[in-house]
Order: sequence, then C-alpha cells, then structure tokens
Amino acid sequence: MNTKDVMEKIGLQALNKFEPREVDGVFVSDMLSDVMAGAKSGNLWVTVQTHKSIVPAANLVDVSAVVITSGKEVPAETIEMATKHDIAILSTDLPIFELVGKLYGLGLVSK
Amino acid sequence: MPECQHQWKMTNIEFGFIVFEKCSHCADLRTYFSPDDTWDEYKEGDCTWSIVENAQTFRFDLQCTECNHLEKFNDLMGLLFCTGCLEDCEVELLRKKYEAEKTWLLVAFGFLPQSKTNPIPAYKLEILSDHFNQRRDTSRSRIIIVPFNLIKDISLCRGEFIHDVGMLSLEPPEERKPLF
Amino acid sequence: MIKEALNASVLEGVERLDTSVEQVYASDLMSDVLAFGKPNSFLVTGLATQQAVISAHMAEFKGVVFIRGKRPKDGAEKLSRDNQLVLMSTELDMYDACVRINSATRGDSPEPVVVTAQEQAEKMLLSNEFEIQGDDFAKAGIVSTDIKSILKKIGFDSKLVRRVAISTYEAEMNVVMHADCGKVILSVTPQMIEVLIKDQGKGIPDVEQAMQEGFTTSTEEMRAMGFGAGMGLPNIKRNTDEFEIDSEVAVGTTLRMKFNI
Amino acid sequence: MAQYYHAHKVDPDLCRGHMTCMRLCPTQAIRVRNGTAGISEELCVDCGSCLVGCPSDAIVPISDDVSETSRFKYKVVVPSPVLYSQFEASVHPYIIHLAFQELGFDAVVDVGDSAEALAFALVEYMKEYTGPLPLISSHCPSIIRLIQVKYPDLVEQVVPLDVPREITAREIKKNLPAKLGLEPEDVGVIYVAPCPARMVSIKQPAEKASSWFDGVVSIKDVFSVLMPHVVGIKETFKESMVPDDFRFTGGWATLGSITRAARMENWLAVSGVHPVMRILDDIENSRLRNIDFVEVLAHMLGCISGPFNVESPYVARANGIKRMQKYLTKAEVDPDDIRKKLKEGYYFFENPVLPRPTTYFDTDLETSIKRMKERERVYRSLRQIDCGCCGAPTCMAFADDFVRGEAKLTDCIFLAQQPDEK
Repeated sequence: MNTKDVMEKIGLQALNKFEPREVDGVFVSDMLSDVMAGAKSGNLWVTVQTHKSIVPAANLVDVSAVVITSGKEVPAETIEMATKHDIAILSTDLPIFELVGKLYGLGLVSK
Repeated sequence: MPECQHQWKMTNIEFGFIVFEKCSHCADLRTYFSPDDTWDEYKEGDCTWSIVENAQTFRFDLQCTECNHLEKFNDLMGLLFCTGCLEDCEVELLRKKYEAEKTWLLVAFGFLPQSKTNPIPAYKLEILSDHFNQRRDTSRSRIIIVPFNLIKDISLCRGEFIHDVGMLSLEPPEERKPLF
Repeated sequence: MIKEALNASVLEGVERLDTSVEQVYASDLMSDVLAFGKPNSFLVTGLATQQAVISAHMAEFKGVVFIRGKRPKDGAEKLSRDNQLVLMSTELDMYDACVRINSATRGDSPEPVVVTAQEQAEKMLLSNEFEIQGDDFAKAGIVSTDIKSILKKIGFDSKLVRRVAISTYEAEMNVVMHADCGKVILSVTPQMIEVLIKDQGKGIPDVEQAMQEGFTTSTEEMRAMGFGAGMGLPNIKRNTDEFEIDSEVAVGTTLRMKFNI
Repeated sequence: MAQYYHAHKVDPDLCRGHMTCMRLCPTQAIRVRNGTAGISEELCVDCGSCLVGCPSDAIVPISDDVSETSRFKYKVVVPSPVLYSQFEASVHPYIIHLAFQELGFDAVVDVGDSAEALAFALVEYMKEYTGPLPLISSHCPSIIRLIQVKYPDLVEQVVPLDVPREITAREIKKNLPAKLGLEPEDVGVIYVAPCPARMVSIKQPAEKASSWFDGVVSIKDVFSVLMPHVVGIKETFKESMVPDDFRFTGGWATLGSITRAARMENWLAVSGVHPVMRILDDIENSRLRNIDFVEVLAHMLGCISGPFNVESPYVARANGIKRMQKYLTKAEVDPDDIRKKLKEGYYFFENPVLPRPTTYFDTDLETSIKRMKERERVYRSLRQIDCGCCGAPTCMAFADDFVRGEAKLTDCIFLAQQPDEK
C-alpha cells in the first residue's frame, strides 16, 4: 500500500504534490525527539505538530509522509519546506486516536 | 579479520531537556542536558544564570549490532537542519553542492561552552551519519552530518533545530524564536 | 480495560481503575489537549512531565497513559492523586497503544494482525485448508464454491476466479469419484493463486492417458449424474497457468494448480 | 457509490425489529440494528422476499399513483400476464380489458405477441451463438441483478435479448402516436407489475438508459380498484359481446414458459433465488455441460408468486392454465420479419448487462486478504450457529460486518456474556 492508497482510502487531503511511496508501518508522536529515536524509513508519521521543524525530523528518519491530524492549519512555510525536501504532507480533520483506528483498519501495523 | 561493517542502533535512550541558560552579566550562553524541566535561576560568582529556553530532546548512544561496539553521544546537543539562510556560509555552500545528489545536510551541535574548545570528533559525526543512513531508504536520498564550526555566523543562522520547543506550553505555539 | 489492553503498569490510582472513560485523546502537545480534549477522556501521551498531568487535570480527563515505557518525574504522582487521575505507563508506542485501545473498546482481542516472520519470508498472503470426503456426491462442489466465494470477496477479477473455480471443481470431483478423502490448500501470494489438492486414493496409472480428452474411468452411474465425462484433467490444464500432477498407484494423487494474478 | 433505486423500503415506524426479513433475504442484504431492519442498496436484488415475509408489514412497496396518469391524453395499460391469473378462470379476459376501460384507460395491450416473437428470436439467436453455454434467460430482472452483484463473470452468458414488456411498450410508443395523430408525449404507457424487481427495472433499468414505460403500478394496487368493475361487468357479460378481433395472447407467467415457447431441447428451468444460486454456482464451476439454456426466475413457480400478487400462486397457476385452455389465441409470428429485426438489433438490450460493483474488503490485495484472515479469526471465535440475535443473518455475515467496522463483537450475545473467553 502506498501513500496515495492510504490517502484515498481514509480520505486524507494532500497539502503538497508528492510521488506515491510505499507505506511501511505507522509512527505516532508529536515529539520530534521521539520521531528521531523511534520512527523508521517508510513509516507514516502521524502528528498534530505543524511547525516547520517537522520537516527536518521527517527527512532525518525518511518517513513516507507526514499526516497532520485534527484539521490543524499547516503554515505555508512548512508546506514550502516540505515540498522542497520531497516530504508529502497530508491532512485530516480526525484526531489522532480516530485516525489510528482507521489506519489499523487498513491493515497497517507499527514497525 | 576484516573490519566490522558497523550496523548502528540507538541504545541508552534517555528523554529529557536541553536547558539554555543565559547570564545577564556576561551575556554568555550555556546549555546542558537535564532529565527534568527545570526553570531555576541561580547565581554563580558574578553571573546570574537564567533559563531562556527549555527544549525537549533525548540522549542516546549508538551501538553496533554486529560487534557490540558502543559509541557514546552524550556530548551531542542536537542536530540542526540547514535551511540555506546565508549565501556565503560554508554549510550553505556544502548544502548546494550536495543537494544535486539528493543529500541533505545536518549540523551537529555540542553543548556550550565545552564544544567550543572540544568539538565532537569527526569520526563520531560519521558514525551518526551512518546510523541515520542505515535507517533510511538511501536510494531516495542520504543525509550527511557536519560540525557546527562550519557555520559562518551562529547569531545569524536560521537553521531548524530538531528539538521540541514549547511543547509544554499550554498556549498554542507561536512562531519560535531562533535559539541563538 | 485500557490497562489490560495495553499491558500497562499503573503508577497511580489503582482504586480508580473502574472509572468509565468516554474518549481517548492522543497527543504530546499540551495546548492541543486543552483545546480539543473532551472531559472524561483518557490522555495517551509521550510527554512524561508534570505538565502532562496538569493539562489532563485542566481538561478534566480521567487519566494519562505514558507510552514507550516513559514515566513522569517525581511530583506527578502526588499531583494526580490530588486530582483524582489514573496514571499508567506502557511499553507500547503511541500507534500500538491507540490500536489496542481501539480494538479493546470495539470488543476485539488486543492482538493486532501481525504477519509472522515466516509468512513474510514466503510472502504468503493467505493459506486456507479444506477437506473433501470421497464418495460423497451430495457435497461435491462445496469446496470449490467456498474457495470461489473467498476469492470473490477478496476482490479478484471475476474471470480469474472462475478459472480457479472450474479447475478446483474438476479436481474436487476427481477426489470424490476416485479417492477416500482429500485435502485442498488454497494459498495466495502477491503474484499467484495456488490450489493444491492431495488425495489418498487409487492414483492414476497412466497420467499421460488421463490427460487426453474423453478418457475416463468413472462408472456408468457417475457419468449418468454428469460426472467424469473425461474432461477433468484436460479442463484443468486449459484453465490453469501452471499445472503439475504427481500420482502413485494405490497411494494417491497430488495436483498443484497455479493461476497468475 | 452509485445510488440504486429500489421499489420497496423499510418503514421505521412500523418495523418492530423482527428478524424474519433478515433470514429470508437470499443475498444477505438485511441487517437488524438498533431494533430496525436496514436493506443494503448494493446487495438488494429486489426479489421482495422480505416484503412478503414481514410480520409487521413494515416493508412497503413504493408504487406510482394510478391517478398521475391523467396528464396523458391517451393511456395504454400493459398488464403483466400474471394479472389475469389473479381472477377466476371463469372471468373472460375481455372483462378485464373492459374493467380497465372503465377505470379510464383507452387501451389494454397484452405482451403475448412480443413474448412469442422473442421466443422465436431467442431460438434464432442461439443458432448463431458460439460463446460459453448455457445461456441464461434475461426475463427476470431480479436474477439479472443477482448475477450482476454475485456472479459478475456470468453477465456475458445472460441472453442479451430484451423482455416482452419492453418490446411491447416500444411498439406502442413508436407506432401509436402517429396512428392517433398525437404527440408521443401525449401517449402514456403504464405497466402492471407482479414484483418489485419489475418496478425497479422500469425505474432504473440495468441495460438501457430508460424504460419505454411511463409508469408502473403493482398488481396489488390495481387489483383493489379493478375488482369492483370486474364484478360489475361480469353480471351482465355475454360471450357474444366479445369483438371478433379480440385476442388473448397470454405470455410468460409461470416457470418453464420461455423454454416451452422456444421449444428448447437441452434446457433447465429453475425458480426461487436459492435454487437459482445453486445453479449459477454450478454454471461457474462449469458443471452444467449438457445444458444450452437455463430459465431462471426469482420466485417459486415463476412470476405468479411475485410479491405484488393477491392470489395464492397455486390457485393463480390453476386459473392461468384453465383460462389459457379456454381463451388463448395463438400469437402469430412472422419468422422472416423476426429474423430481419433480429439482424437489425431490434430485440437486443440497448446496453450490455455489466457487473455491478459490489463491496469487496478492499481494492488492495494485501489489505483485502488481511481482512479476510481477520474475518476467519473472528468467525472461529463465534458459536457458528447462525442464531441471528446480533442482527446479521449468519455468523459469517457477522464476522464480515465486524471486519468492515459495522458491528461490535459485543453484539454477539455469546461473546457479550463471556467477554474474556477466547
């Protein structure tokens, strides 16, 4: 399953253009330090953080996409930076807990 | 016996805070790792240290899963992502060079003031780069970690620290100030 | 319930474990907890500080679960005791913690669907086993219909499903007619569907002959019922992408049929 | 997701949450949740079993209002041949025509001629046909929907010939306005249907953009207004009153009508959704090797047991047979004309019958299989006695619903009692 499939199945909104990438597990955290320590290449990173510093963190661990939950407005500079560094930013109105339920429903497990 | 092709793994992970202290007397900045989020102000000789920022981070060591070699990283304060703010900064020049190869540049910071005189050795930065590259799909892009003394003027640097700042705030996060 | 689902250790508030929780809110960002968290929720967070407890209290939560084995520093426990909060700590990460609470509240068992290492290695997506009873003409066709409905449900192309159904039916009939019992294994990999049919029966003395259209050893009654018109093996061959037959007289026959996806 | 029209719905005020309909539904399209039955639009094939079975009469047909036809200057009624069988055999078919006229219809046209022509066309079509056998009759719209939903690979074996009622309506619409000197929109053609599937096939046809009919009413509704007129006319009726050119041509109302009309040799006639599903399974497994044609109808004995009828199907069948013996005029077919029209494509469906997209677990293979495994796991934890108390007809259907997130495990009374038992 790639990022585009996940996006379509759950009804996520894409905030920038991206090349679909294989999704390998999910990582949920709002803490950059947590992501640095725990997320793996190909993970879908789910967070409410919208500050542009999520981009370097996402880049560092090479996640397949960042999903911003709770319908948070994402600053333009975050999106701009993400696009520049080839990081897909998706968005949903669901809070983290509900989104996780749906992702699990797709058969995604944490890796 | 051939040398071990180290496969690095994070170990001894400890979550905590980087405390940024500033002295109102000498205007010096110093940083340290603390497991607690302290906000104390204290006097030390002529200096009065008060905390300016308290960012969440974590400490870790890297260990090779093959040969168990352990490399301590307790002198690493954090990583900064170069955003290319200064045209003539050496980091920016390197960044431009590497960008074509889809290699992203990160700057490693040590704690202040020790790292000014005692920077993180280059071999450790290589290990750190290796570790992160081992975790990613390097066919898409790589990362490279360079020492912070390449930065032309720290006071002007607008790079992005990969730290959690303001997470404890009960107010919605506002635009964060540069740390230096 | 949350405690069991997460295999969590309770740091504070054992006596309040039976409190009913209306919602679960997962976040590390305390401003978010205050802004969006609903009263009587449970907070799942990786922020192991007093602030998490304070925020949970201010948002009128019932408790906090710290993930990845994190534990708040001193003071948090007293704080939660004063504010009637339950504190727990789990080794799971936030995703797994949410998944398990999700499953638990839906009444599901907390085991997530995890593909085992062996399955991963073989890339076997599905493997189901069925039994065929020899000589039971009334039940003939049940296995192929079952397999068909599974494949249809998964959403395979209907023409492919039909080829599998026809081949399996023929093979199933052969077992019913000529063997005492048989076993069918349906397996699916990302590239192909495989149906393996193994019977304990009289076996085929001359496989080449059996492959010829019209060749049959079935009895008059069987043919009268429309079975065994000598179409079996040739028909299987026509409908499969790969097909192997291995037969030993008085031992049994194994048919391996492969269909490319 | 596409919206599918259905000619019946659950009235939530009347529904008392009986599980009867859920158990009767042959495609497992009904779930009883929160004390009310709900019908899946996707899976419902309009057979009407639920409508007949509901003890509270809570499943109600959505029928056109007969009075709405007043906007037409000239009104033609095309009754299903089943309608005649609702009346005793002693009622002359002409009486029924007269009764319709008293109700305000200008003409009554039977489908028998079209049926006869189609039977001949079918034979001709099969002579040329070289595709997979057996062919499947297209007469029963409920079965067409069943094939679209549950047997998508069999759609190409459905005879692509249209049905008598549509051919009849088309002839009227094409020829009558000119003959009467009226505009086509001034002539209204109304069908009298024995089952909800016919209504749906007129409101939302599977194989054409729109039906040739302008409206459709159920036999039930028509019968109640027609009966007093029939009784009245019968009192003074004499056979001599029947005009010389009156023809009663019958049509296909009972099981086997089509195969008999087409004088098939290797045929099979099957009725009832469950028996039909078994036959379709056999066809899929390529078991029916010596059969060229199957006549498949959703209701036992054929359309005479359609849910919109008033008379018992057995009585209706007897009525029908007796009336045919007495009054049937053999329909005339012109073989050359039919062959010519068949070549021109006159009898064919406008559009091919296509598979109807149904809910799979997922479009992604791996995910879909994961869910399939999850379903197996859940199913194994159930009692597997299909008690139906959870609101799903079988334990497998319940496991299915659970995996889709439409049911909670605690809906199962056994799991709810022993939540910890694994």
